[in-house]
Amino acid sequence: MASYETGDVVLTAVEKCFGDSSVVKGIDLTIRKGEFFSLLGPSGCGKTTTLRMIAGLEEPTSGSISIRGERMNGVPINKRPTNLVFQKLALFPHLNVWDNVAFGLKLKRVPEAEIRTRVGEMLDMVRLSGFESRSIASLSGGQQQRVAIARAVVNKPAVLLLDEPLGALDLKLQTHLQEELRRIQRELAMTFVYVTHNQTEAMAMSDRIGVMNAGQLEQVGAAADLYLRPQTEFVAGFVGQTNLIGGKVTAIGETTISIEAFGLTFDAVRRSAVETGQAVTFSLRPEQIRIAQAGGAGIQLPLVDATFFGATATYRLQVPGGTIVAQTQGDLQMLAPGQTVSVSWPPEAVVLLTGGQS
Amino acid sequence: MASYETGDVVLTAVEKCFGDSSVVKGIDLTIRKGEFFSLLGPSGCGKTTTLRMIAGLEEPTSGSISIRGERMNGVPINKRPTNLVFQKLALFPHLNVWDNVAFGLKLKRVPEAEIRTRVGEMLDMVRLSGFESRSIASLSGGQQQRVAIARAVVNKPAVLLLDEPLGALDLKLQTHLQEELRRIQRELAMTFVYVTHNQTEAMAMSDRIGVMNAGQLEQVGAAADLYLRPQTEFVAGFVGQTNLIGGKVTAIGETTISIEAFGLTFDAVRRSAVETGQAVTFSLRPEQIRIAQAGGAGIQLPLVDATFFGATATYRLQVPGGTIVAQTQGDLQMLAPGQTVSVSWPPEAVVLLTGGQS
Amino acid sequence: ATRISQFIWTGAQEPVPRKLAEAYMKAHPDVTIELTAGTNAAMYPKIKASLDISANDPLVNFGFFNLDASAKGRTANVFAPLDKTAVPNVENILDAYRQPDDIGAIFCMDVCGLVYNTDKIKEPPKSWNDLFDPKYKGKVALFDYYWAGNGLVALAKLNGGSEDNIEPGMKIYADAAAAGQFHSLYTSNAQLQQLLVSGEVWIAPYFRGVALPWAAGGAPIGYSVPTEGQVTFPEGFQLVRGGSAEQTRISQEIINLSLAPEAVLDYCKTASVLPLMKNVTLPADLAKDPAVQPEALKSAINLDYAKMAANHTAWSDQWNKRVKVNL
Amino acid sequence: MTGGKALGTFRSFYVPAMLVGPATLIVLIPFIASLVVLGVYSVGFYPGGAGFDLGVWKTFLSDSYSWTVIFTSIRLAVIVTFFCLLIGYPVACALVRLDSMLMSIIAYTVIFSPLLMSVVVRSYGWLLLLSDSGFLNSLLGAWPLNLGPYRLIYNEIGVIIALVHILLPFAVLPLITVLLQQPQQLREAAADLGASPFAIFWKVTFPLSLPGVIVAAEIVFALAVSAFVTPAVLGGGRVLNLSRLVYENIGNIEWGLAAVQALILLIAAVGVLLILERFNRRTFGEKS
Amino acid sequence: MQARAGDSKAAVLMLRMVLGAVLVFMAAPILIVVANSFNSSQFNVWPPAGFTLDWYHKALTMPQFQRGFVNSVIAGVLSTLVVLAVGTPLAYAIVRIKFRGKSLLQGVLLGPLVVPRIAMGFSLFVLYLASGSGLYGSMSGIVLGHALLMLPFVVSVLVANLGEVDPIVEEAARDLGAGAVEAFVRVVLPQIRPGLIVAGLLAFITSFDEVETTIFLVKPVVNTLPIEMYLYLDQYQDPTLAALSTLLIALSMLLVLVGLMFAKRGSLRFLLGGRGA
Ligand SMILES: Nc1ncnc2c1ncn2[C@@H]1O[C@H](COP(=O)(O)OP(=O)(O)OP(=O)(O)O)[C@@H](O)[C@H]1O
Ligand SMILES: Nc1ncnc2c1ncn2[C@@H]1O[C@H](COP(=O)(O)OP(=O)(O)OP(=O)(O)O)[C@@H](O)[C@H]1O
Ligand SMILES: [Mg+2]
Ligand SMILES: [Mg+2]
Repeated sequence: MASYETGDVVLTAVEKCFGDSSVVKGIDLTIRKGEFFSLLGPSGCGKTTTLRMIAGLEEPTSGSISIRGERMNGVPINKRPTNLVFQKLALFPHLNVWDNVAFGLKLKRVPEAEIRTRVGEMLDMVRLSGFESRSIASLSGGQQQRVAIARAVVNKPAVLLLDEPLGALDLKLQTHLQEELRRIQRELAMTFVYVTHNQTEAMAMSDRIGVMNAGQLEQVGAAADLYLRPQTEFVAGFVGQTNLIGGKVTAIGETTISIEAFGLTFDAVRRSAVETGQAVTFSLRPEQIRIAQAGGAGIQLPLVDATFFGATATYRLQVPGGTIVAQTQGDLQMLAPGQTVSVSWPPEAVVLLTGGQS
Repeated sequence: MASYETGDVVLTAVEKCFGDSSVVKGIDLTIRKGEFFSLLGPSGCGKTTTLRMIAGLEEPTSGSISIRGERMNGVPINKRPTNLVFQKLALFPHLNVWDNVAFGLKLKRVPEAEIRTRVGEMLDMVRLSGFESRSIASLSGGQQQRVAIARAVVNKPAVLLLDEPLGALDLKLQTHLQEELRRIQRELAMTFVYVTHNQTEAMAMSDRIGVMNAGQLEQVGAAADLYLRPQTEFVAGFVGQTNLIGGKVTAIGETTISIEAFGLTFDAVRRSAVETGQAVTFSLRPEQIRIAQAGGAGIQLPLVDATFFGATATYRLQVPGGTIVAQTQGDLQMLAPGQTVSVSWPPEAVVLLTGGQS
Repeated sequence: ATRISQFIWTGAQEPVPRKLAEAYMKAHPDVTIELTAGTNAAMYPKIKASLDISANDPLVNFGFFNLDASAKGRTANVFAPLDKTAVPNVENILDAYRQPDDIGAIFCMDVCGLVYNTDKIKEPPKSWNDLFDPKYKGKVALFDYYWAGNGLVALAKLNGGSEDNIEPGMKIYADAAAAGQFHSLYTSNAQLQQLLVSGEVWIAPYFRGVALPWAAGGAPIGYSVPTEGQVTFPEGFQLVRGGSAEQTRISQEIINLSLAPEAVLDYCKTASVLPLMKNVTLPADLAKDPAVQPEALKSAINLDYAKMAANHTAWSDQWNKRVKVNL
Repeated sequence: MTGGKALGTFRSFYVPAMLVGPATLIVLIPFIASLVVLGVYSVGFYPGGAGFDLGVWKTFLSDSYSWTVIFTSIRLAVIVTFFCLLIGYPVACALVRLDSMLMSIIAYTVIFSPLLMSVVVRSYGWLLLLSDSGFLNSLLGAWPLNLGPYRLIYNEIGVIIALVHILLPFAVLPLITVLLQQPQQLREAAADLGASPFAIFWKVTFPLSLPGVIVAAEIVFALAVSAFVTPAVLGGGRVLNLSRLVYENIGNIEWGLAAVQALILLIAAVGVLLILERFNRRTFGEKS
Repeated sequence: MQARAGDSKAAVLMLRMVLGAVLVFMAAPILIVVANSFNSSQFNVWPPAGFTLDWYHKALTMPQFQRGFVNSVIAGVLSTLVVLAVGTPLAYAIVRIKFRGKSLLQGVLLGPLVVPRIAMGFSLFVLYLASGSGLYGSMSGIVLGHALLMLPFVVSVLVANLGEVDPIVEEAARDLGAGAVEAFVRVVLPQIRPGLIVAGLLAFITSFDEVETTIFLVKPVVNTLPIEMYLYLDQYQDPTLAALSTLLIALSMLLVLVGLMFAKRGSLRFLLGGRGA
């Protein structure tokens, strides 16, 4: 399971309890050297706890953690080749911006001149040049978050742990920092473990993503894997928006199968073994649903609701027994709720879910 | 400018300096009763400061603020009909979850039984039932943020001020809470002033949005206004991703004009007065750019880079002197960088920017 | 070289012993005398405790003690007898004050009479009974602590009691306390001075040696000798047990030098105390003082400090319970 | 978040030992040893003592007068602690709001100067202020009040006034430090939720400053209960407390009795302090 | 006055008034003593009989006061340093670490505060002599005795302060490569600066003011100033000690002034630091 040859950070059966509530419930995970690995999961699922265990801030209740083949249990925090960007920032209130960022380098007795360049570059990267001597308390929320990022990244650790580092930043800064982090990671061949609740971000940046739920890893894979081939309802529902639809297999063809759901029958690509008559759940992504003026090809469905998001818009469509959501992009003119529209999707868009219910 | 009849929260020439750095530089703004108003802007632009001035936590250096027609300057914080969800949370460490949420109600001497139901409902809404007696320190980041929301919302103030209230939550919870907040706001006809750095969120929820930049309001309007008709480069660039392209007007037709940019000539809808030969900047949204296999209708451009975001994917295309970004959605198969593709966009997608450079 | 540790009293009692010690050290370069200035109250317990711990390493070799501490030390076996041959000057001590076995050389004394504010009381008080005179109600102060011992016994003696029966004295104090006769109890010289000078207190029993310098400095304070007699307060040298033979020898030598007439006179003048030596006569100016007239001294009340030391705890307990509680 | 294990390796035996060790070695062990000395002396084991004997304990504890003294000591200390906190808290609040150099220097030196002069010298000031014919009584006695004179010195009132005077700095300082450390945000949040300044104080500022209040209470109580010079000088003999008895008995070479009284004072006072500590832990146990 | 969030004008006014009243209360007896230090009468007559600086001359020139002052400063500084050095780790252990016997330790810690000073002095005296350590009458003996009396103050104050420091910043320092001690020194210590200053101040003043225990521990060469004052007072009742007290107050005022200058901004708040305001 854990391949020690390629594994940079390896968690084996790691569990963590606080008192008698079990927060991380047995995680096995191998993160490869130089990989950008994201942990994605809902609030309270144990992401921060997992990261803190890797950093050494929390001792696992059981199980072991190793980094670069060395067992880490019991190794003091400051002897681990990791740095953490704290979710709660944990900036030093008594030091100014510069001294916060220079903290780790000074501890390592990096020469003064090098500290100056590295901290300067880092503040440039997080766009806080000019804020060097500001006190932490006088910074805005986003500025504080950027200091926290700079403080960890400037040390160029072998493994960088980031706990929702971009949560308080606007999209532009997010994009900028995502690119910068990506660049640094590649240049220095660092391993990143990145915690986020933002699946778009996770998918854009990561080599692989682990989806956590209630203390367990549900699925690990590349972005497209998770998005296009989720194994569980939870993953399908959590990684991007989706329509989870219950139906029945009515016929099995050469490359496609027929499915009946909410009174309609339609085709899907045949991927896993199913039998006629079997009850199945499948996922249909909103952006796969095409909408056209009524009377076109496809199913005719009434439009219940429309929301404009800028680049995209979502439409809620009435189906027998509920609604499904479709997403379009680039609409310069929105369709008005109330009318009936033609709806269609390609058979490949229908993904049968194989994993457990959750 | 400020119409006091309809204005629920009116800011007139509000300025704020810290020491000698001017942070809010003269804001005039009328927020209507029952409106969901969002303040959108980059990190450090003064959003939190503006909100804190409305709440009374910060006294404006000059200018006046009135709520429901009453001048608020000098009115103590606790006498204002506002409640604030703090960006830095500011939960009471000596109280448990329940007591944090019940704090405001107890102060108002709401009957015990009503406190019980209201706090219970609120914890339900933020999905923290069962956490009532947990200490704040033992909560995850997202859980703390939800307590902060509940603590303010439970008071049902006339004006609710929210400072990035959903930043630490995953998309599902965000969507849930967005809906709940929207519902509460409508039911109680409350006025919301909502600070966020997330334009998708702002656009989905708000009646109107104010875009702030460096202490000033750049543009105020409904989501579609801002997105489709940005007045300044800053707004165009900040509210969603866009390609800002400099060009020259070459010809003026009946309903369209011709523009030359990076060696190509194309049409745009004629909206404002322009002259032939005038240098212009225009915005072209990535999602308006259609991409097809090379050889189709449109311009032929080389594909530099492709990123998968789940529901959407972005492509970077080479143009003379730079790149432009296109966004597609629902791609089940990505195009590979290196090849040349056919690119096209509707003339309506080209938006001339009229406002100042920024 | 031999180290000698000598205990002296602070203040006016300091200069003469210092002078003598310096002279001695000059004459005997191999001897160092270390002088420790302090009060009996603070020093005696330390000396006693140190002897308990190491019997052969006393904190001081000899020093200056009042008769109260002398009596306590005698019962507790703290002090050693002086060798008459080494300290021939003990022979000159008045017989009445010569100590049994020559444990200590009690060579001078202070006396205790009535101290009063001369602005408030024009006619000098005459009797110990004035302390209980209703016209001074609330204007009388007493010394807490020692006074529990010697004031109590003195009053008992005047009223038919003795060291074995202090009840007559105790009763008078208890009744007066309950009647509100006493303003307060004081614990230090400074406090009494403040009380008297400010007029808060008009009259109090106290030492002549303390009160005279106040009066000499111009304070509105007078000292008067009660007709029943002053209470004596003898003081002198004690040799502490446990020193080496050499230390004992030198200590006794210094004691002997200190008992020389000139030394005693010098001491008595600087410290405002009365000599108890056969071979010392007071200079004329001092001799005129009514307090030191032979009749006054003859009628003075001498107390049996040995008995008092034995009963001290029980009395102070009673004092607390019957007098202080009722103040 | 409690620092799960910033102190990771600190779970071992050695780390607490290293942290506690120096203090234990050079301070606590001598202290415990001196307690042992007192304990041994109190049961008659001292050179020249009678050997093992609980007599002193029995006699002292069976005497109702002893109990009066014990209760006087504790009552006095409780009253002094109460007033020190009552006065000290607003003073600390005012001090942390001082922003002028001059005022700070004045306030600070005034509050500390009592500690720099001997109680006997200070009592002279009190004598002039509080005595029957002192400043205060002449003020009260003057027209139009025509009150008094009141006995304000050489009794328990005098002792309380003087002890509050001298112990106030010990109450103010710990309070200042906790007030300075409180994050402002929390008071802002309370105000925003509708709390009046009064409510902010009682619901946020005060509860958050409780550790400091308790420390102040502990220090003041302990110093008040064991004080003896001030009660002796300003009590005019009317205020009997246990420390005073200890003082007398050491002077009288009653080692056993002095030791018994010292230990009883220790036990009684530690009892009161433990109640305070318990309260401290109950309020803040959850926090860390 | 610097207002803080949630201050009402009335409350601030009231605080000012309370402070004013308390300062008057605190200063009143002191001022009388100060005035008396210039009193030409040697027996404390009030109102002062005339003006003189004799008592100052006496206070400044008496060798025992000079020596006592030096001894007191040495004892105060050393014992403060010792007690801070051993008390800080102890307080840290109490706040941050779970270990066996902690409650017992906390109980014992309160002890030296409560045992009557004189009994402490007596038993330490017995211990010093009985242990044959030569501590009796030595500066080390005084320093140790004072450290013992002060430890409870110092630890209580520091415990209350450390409780306010968020452990997460220490975690951050550790994560950035600081060893346990380094993290403490670089991150925790600066944040408890007010506590350290206050604890140190209390400790120093306690030492500088201590008579009852000290008197059992000293020999003349190491007599501290309060001991010398105590002994002087036993014999002389003139205003010399009033002058000496006034000098000490003036000196401490000067020290505060220097402290405030050093802290740049002119207030106690800045001297002590802190993050609340
Ligand atoms: N007390 C202060 N002293 C000095 N400058 C301050 C202070 N508070 C805020 N600022 C500065 O004012 C600017 C605006 O701060 P504000 O908190 O309003 O930003 P914001 O728009 O909320 O940003 P963010 O999205 O990062 O939270 C920032 O540059 C910040 O550094
Ligand atoms: N010290 C603690 N004591 C008890 N429970 C705790 C403690 N710390 C965390 N928890 C609980 O453990 C669970 C996981 O917490 P964790 O901080 O790892 O969540 P998370 O996945 O990071 O969530 P978020 O996205 O909201 O930050 C939460 O339910 C939290 O309440
Ligand atoms: Mg988290
Ligand atoms: Mg902000």
